[in-house]
Amino acid sequence: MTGPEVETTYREAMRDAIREALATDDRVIVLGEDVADYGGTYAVTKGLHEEFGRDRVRNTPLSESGFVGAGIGAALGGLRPIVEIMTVNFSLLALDQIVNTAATLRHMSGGQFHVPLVIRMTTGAGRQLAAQHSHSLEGWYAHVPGLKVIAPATASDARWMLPTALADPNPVILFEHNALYGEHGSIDPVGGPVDITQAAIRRSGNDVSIIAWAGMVHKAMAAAAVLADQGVDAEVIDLRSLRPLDADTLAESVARTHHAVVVDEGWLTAGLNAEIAALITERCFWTLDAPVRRLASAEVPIPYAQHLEEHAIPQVDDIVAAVNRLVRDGV
Amino acid sequence: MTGPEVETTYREAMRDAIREALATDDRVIVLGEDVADYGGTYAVTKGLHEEFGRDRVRNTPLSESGFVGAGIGAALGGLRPIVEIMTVNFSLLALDQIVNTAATLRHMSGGQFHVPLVIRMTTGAGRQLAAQHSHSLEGWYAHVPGLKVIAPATASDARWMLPTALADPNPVILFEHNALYGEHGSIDPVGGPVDITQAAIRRSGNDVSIIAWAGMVHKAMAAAAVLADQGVDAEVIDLRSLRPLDADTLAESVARTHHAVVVDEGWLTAGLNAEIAALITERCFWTLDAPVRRLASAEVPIPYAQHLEEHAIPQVDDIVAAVNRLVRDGV
Amino acid sequence: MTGYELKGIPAEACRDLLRDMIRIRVLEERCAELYAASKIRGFLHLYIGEEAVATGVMHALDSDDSVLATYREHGHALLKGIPATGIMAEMFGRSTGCSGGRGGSMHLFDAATRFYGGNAIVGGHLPLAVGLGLADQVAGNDRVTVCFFGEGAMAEGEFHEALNLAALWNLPVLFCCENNRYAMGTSLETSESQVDLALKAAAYAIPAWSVDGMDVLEVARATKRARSMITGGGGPVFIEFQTYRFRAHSMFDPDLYRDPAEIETWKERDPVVTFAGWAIEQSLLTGDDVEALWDAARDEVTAAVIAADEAPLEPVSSLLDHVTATTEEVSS
Amino acid sequence: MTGYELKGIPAEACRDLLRDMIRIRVLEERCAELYAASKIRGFLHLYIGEEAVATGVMHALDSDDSVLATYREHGHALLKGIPATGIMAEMFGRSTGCSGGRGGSMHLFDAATRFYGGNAIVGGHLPLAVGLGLADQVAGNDRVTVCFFGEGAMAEGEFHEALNLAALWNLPVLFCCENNRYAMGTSLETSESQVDLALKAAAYAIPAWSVDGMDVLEVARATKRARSMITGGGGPVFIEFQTYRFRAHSMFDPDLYRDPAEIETWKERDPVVTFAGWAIEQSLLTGDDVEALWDAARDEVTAAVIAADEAPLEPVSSLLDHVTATTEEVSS
Ligand SMILES: Cc1ncc(C[n+]2csc(CCOP(=O)(O)OP(=O)(O)O)c2C)c(N)n1
Ligand SMILES: Cc1ncc(C[n+]2csc(CCOP(=O)(O)OP(=O)(O)O)c2C)c(N)n1
Ligand SMILES: [Mg+2]
Ligand SMILES: [Mg+2]
Repeated sequence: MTGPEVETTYREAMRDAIREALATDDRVIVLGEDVADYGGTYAVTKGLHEEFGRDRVRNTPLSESGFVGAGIGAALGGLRPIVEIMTVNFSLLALDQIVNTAATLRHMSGGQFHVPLVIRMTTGAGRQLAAQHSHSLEGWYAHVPGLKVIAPATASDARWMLPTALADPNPVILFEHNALYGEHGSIDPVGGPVDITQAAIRRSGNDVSIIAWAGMVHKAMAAAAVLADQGVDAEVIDLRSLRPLDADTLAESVARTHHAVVVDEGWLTAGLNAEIAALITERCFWTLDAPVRRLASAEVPIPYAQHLEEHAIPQVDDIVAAVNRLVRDGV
Repeated sequence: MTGPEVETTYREAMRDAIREALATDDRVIVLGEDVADYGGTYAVTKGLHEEFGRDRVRNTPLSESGFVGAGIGAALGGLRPIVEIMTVNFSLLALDQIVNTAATLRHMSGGQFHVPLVIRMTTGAGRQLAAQHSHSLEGWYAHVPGLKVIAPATASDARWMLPTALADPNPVILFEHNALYGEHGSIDPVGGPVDITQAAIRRSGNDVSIIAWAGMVHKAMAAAAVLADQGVDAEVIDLRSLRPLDADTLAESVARTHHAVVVDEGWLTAGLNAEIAALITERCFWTLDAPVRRLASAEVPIPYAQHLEEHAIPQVDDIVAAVNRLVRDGV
Repeated sequence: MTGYELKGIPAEACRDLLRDMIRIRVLEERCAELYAASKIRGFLHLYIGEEAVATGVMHALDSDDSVLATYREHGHALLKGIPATGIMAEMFGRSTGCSGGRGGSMHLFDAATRFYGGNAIVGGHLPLAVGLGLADQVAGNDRVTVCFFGEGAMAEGEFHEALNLAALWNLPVLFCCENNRYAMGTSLETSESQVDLALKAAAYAIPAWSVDGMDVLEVARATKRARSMITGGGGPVFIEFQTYRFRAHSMFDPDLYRDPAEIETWKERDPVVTFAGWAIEQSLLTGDDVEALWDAARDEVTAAVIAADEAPLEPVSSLLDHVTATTEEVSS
Repeated sequence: MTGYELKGIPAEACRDLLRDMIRIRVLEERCAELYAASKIRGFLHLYIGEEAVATGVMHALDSDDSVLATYREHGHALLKGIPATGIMAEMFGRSTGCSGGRGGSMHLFDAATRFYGGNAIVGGHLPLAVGLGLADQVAGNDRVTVCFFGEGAMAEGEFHEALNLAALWNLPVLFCCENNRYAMGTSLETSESQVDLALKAAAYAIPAWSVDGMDVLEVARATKRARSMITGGGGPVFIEFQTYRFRAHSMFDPDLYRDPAEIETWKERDPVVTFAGWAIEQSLLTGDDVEALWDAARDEVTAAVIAADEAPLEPVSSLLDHVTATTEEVSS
């Protein structure tokens, strides 16, 4: 089912998705700090409490562990909660609930229970918010069996990944990159749930596979445009689903391009970038012309000063330079 | 300085290290749940409160975030706290304090503060403690700039890594594997702080490099013994330090053996195993005869039933089989 | 000595209460033996001495109420309606266990009777109880969610966050603190600056009181009262049950931190023994009746042990089952 | 209208209190302009309306006391003794900033004056305060650690865990709740089931009281009293200061959740304006004296802005500095 595309923003696409969920499924509630009157830290849920009432769009006190746990309990009890944690930085306070309860309940009960819960949170740096507000910890969540982890990078995915997540009987972590809310994009208003088992090839190319997700997809696309002018034809893969990973799409692409660059906004060491590099190497060892190149954030708590922050995070120029070195010099 | 070796256990070695720290440095205090009268969940601190008093070996209420944060504050205030979190499973409750405060304070204060804190915790599975008590999350901690992460695998390292950690002006996470406490080993009672910048080659070999840490070192050694009978000469590297990683030792070894197997008790996806595989591949792409083989736990919350748990975790036979396949068939 | 008083409790209910306390006692004692025999592994936490709490509370509930407990939950599971066979097989790690052998002693679960574990992160299940209460409130069920936890859990932040949420949202949740005075080896006095625990609930404007947890009749009465306040729309209630565990914290605990005399003093108030004695004294039951209850409990548990011992293991090929659910599984 | 009463506060102290409130006001208003001009970036939280709290508290402290605050901490930093130049340069991201440009508005730090941030995880710094208090207790210092936080932070588990620890260990910590009635857009009533905040401290057996946070003299007096209880060995104290922020939560907040009339009502109690008016009325100061204080504050802040604008950036090559410390660095 498709219709004429309409222009919107990532933020509004996300809001439309939530609105539709509230309108079409009584079991859906939205829970989180300042989701009601304030409209959500990033204004995603703005106005929804007026439409659906404060019981369904429900403010919580500052108590991440408490309200995430309450969301898990509510899911067990038959609701389909969409829990908003303002940012991934504060999700550390709720990690016990997510890892030790949401992710384990099904297995340790021998399959009796399931936890149909969506936890939304923003991620990423780039806005001079400094060390305690700039984490990119998607890789941690992607490590945990029992969870699914998705990260829409486009307005269209922001619109149509939530239905997928809500239809999933498991806890789904949905990462929204804080720099994307204002991004414009066209969406199909009567599209349908995104198939999150498939990574999206955002640009086809033959010389190198650039693998990214969330905010880095846009930098990878910009780098690919620059590279095209320089005679390098880059393929850009938007993972979209971080757990499970679509290893087949990655392997198929790299088998063609023989070169892979992973771009991760998180820290290098033991980040999701390492998994992708290892996975590709396992699948494409004999067809790779050079080791997978990993671009990630510098190993530093993200500093406030703009010039330092910029240098801490992979930028378009860094991607261009890394691809050139890889494709031309094999390193 | 070395003296005649004495036989002891990993547990006692750890206790001796703590005792020495308390006896020789007034600033050292031990903080944690049940470190006093109970003697520590794993009896590591047993008796120390009688020797040093309940102020220096101080029981805390169940409040992981609170007492880890208090440890950070006490370190800022001039003490050298050794904080015990019973197990890595409960450390999720304190992760905000560790990641957002302990690891960031120095950087975000522009180098004004430092946090000389040691956080000890047990890790690992294998004792039928099921999904909420069997995590191996060393890789998460190894991801975080600002922290150092160490994991003694032998009684000798248990004895002599704590002094290194206490001398370090940074927060150091010290992982003790729950299956090792009873392990016997000989230690040098007047040894000295371990150089944690160096991985330890526990067995030299020429055919394959097996990389492990903590509990898996012992399985790797057992596998190497079996492999030797089968004509495969394995080198076993005990990482000891998980952040920073000793990339040089790894690269030097793999450049010689052309084959590497990483053995990780944590889950496969985005685990520390992925970092090690990626790192080795970057350094040894042209000398590797086959992709780095990753052995890790099955992607499942660890089940209680013994036979299931055993199959969830890498065992000696799995290592032997993986090495054989790698060395003989290149996969 | 506890001064039992019948008050509103029907005489026939006394037999049921005693029966269930005895069933827990027998189950737990058998567990200890089976642990020593290596039939049960992992961590094992016994409820011996505290039977009046679970028993009194459970008897005051509706069968449709939801229950959450800690890792010291065999008794709660049994009284919620999980057959002893399912519990024992679980501890044996068998596929007939109530969690398919994947949970073990600390993770008994049963969807059918609404028994939500068996939770082994101290304090971690309190927010779950809040969520279950919220789901019931939204759905208009007049079910109550009952959450058991130890006094040690009250120092955790989750306790605070959960009580605040439950009170703010006026949820149908009964918080049952099993104050056995120790959290592993940490006494209440070193765990809480304010040892009057009911006072803590006042910080959330939650009605709260403290009850003799060795008196099964008082426990049942207090729970009934709380439950009717809750179903009447009064929001959450907190009850502190003062009790004591007669055994060590777990099978690994050498119990170095308690004065043996303290243990003996509490044993004089053994909830099973004293209640049986009183019931006989009051001619509510005869000595033979009581013996029959013990015999029946022993038979029940013995049958469970035999069944568990014969039960199959889950095939290793099923290791990765139940990590995530499929849509088909949950809609069937 | 606040009824100021001198009571024990020396007349000359009044001028100092007013001066410092004005300094904060001027600093904050300049920050708002500089944010609009994109000179300051990231999150910026202003303290306008709440100046009496930081001012009254700081004046009651010893210079050796330790202070921790939230992301709304420019005023606290200034009064603790960080020069306006260091604060402004920090917000400009310059190397002369009090955190070398790495912290920004939310992370002002100063080892010399024992100012421990500038903490941006709500509630996260309360356990730190406990630890600093512990270190002082162990060392036998008679310093007090003062920890500021908003009423919103009281819903976090860390609040609960920190108060319990501080009370259990009888630590020299003063907990200062800046109750400005909102946590971002969440009103106190939707944040806490029990809105009488001092009652919460009772759950930890901590002495607690509530103070008019718009009355700088009351704030100073209450703090003095608390400080002397603490240094007398009485353990932690909790004070709730009732105040209000006149501006939005941060520069991103459209402030949709408050009734403008409510804001206006509180503005009538502007702590700077009312205190200046009262001081003139009482002939403690003349109108010219007050003008001079404003002028001096403007000069101070203007000089800081000019210096910040001219200050160098940290070189990019220093990006990885200060991630971990070396032994040499910390012993030098
Ligand atoms: C978060 C967390 N920290 C520590 C533990 C280890 N632990 C298990 S039980 C226990 C004591 C709990 O005491 P209490 O809540 O009083 O319950 P009781 O065992 O007395 O029934 C501790 C510390 C845990 N399971 N979870
Ligand atoms: C743990 C955590 N959750 C959420 C946030 C986002 N946040 C920043 S300030 C704030 C409101 C805090 O309110 P309060 O404690 O009353 O302090 P105030 O801002 O009113 O001074 C929130 C929700 C955060 N920084 N940390
Ligand atoms: Mg207890
Ligand atoms: Mg506030």
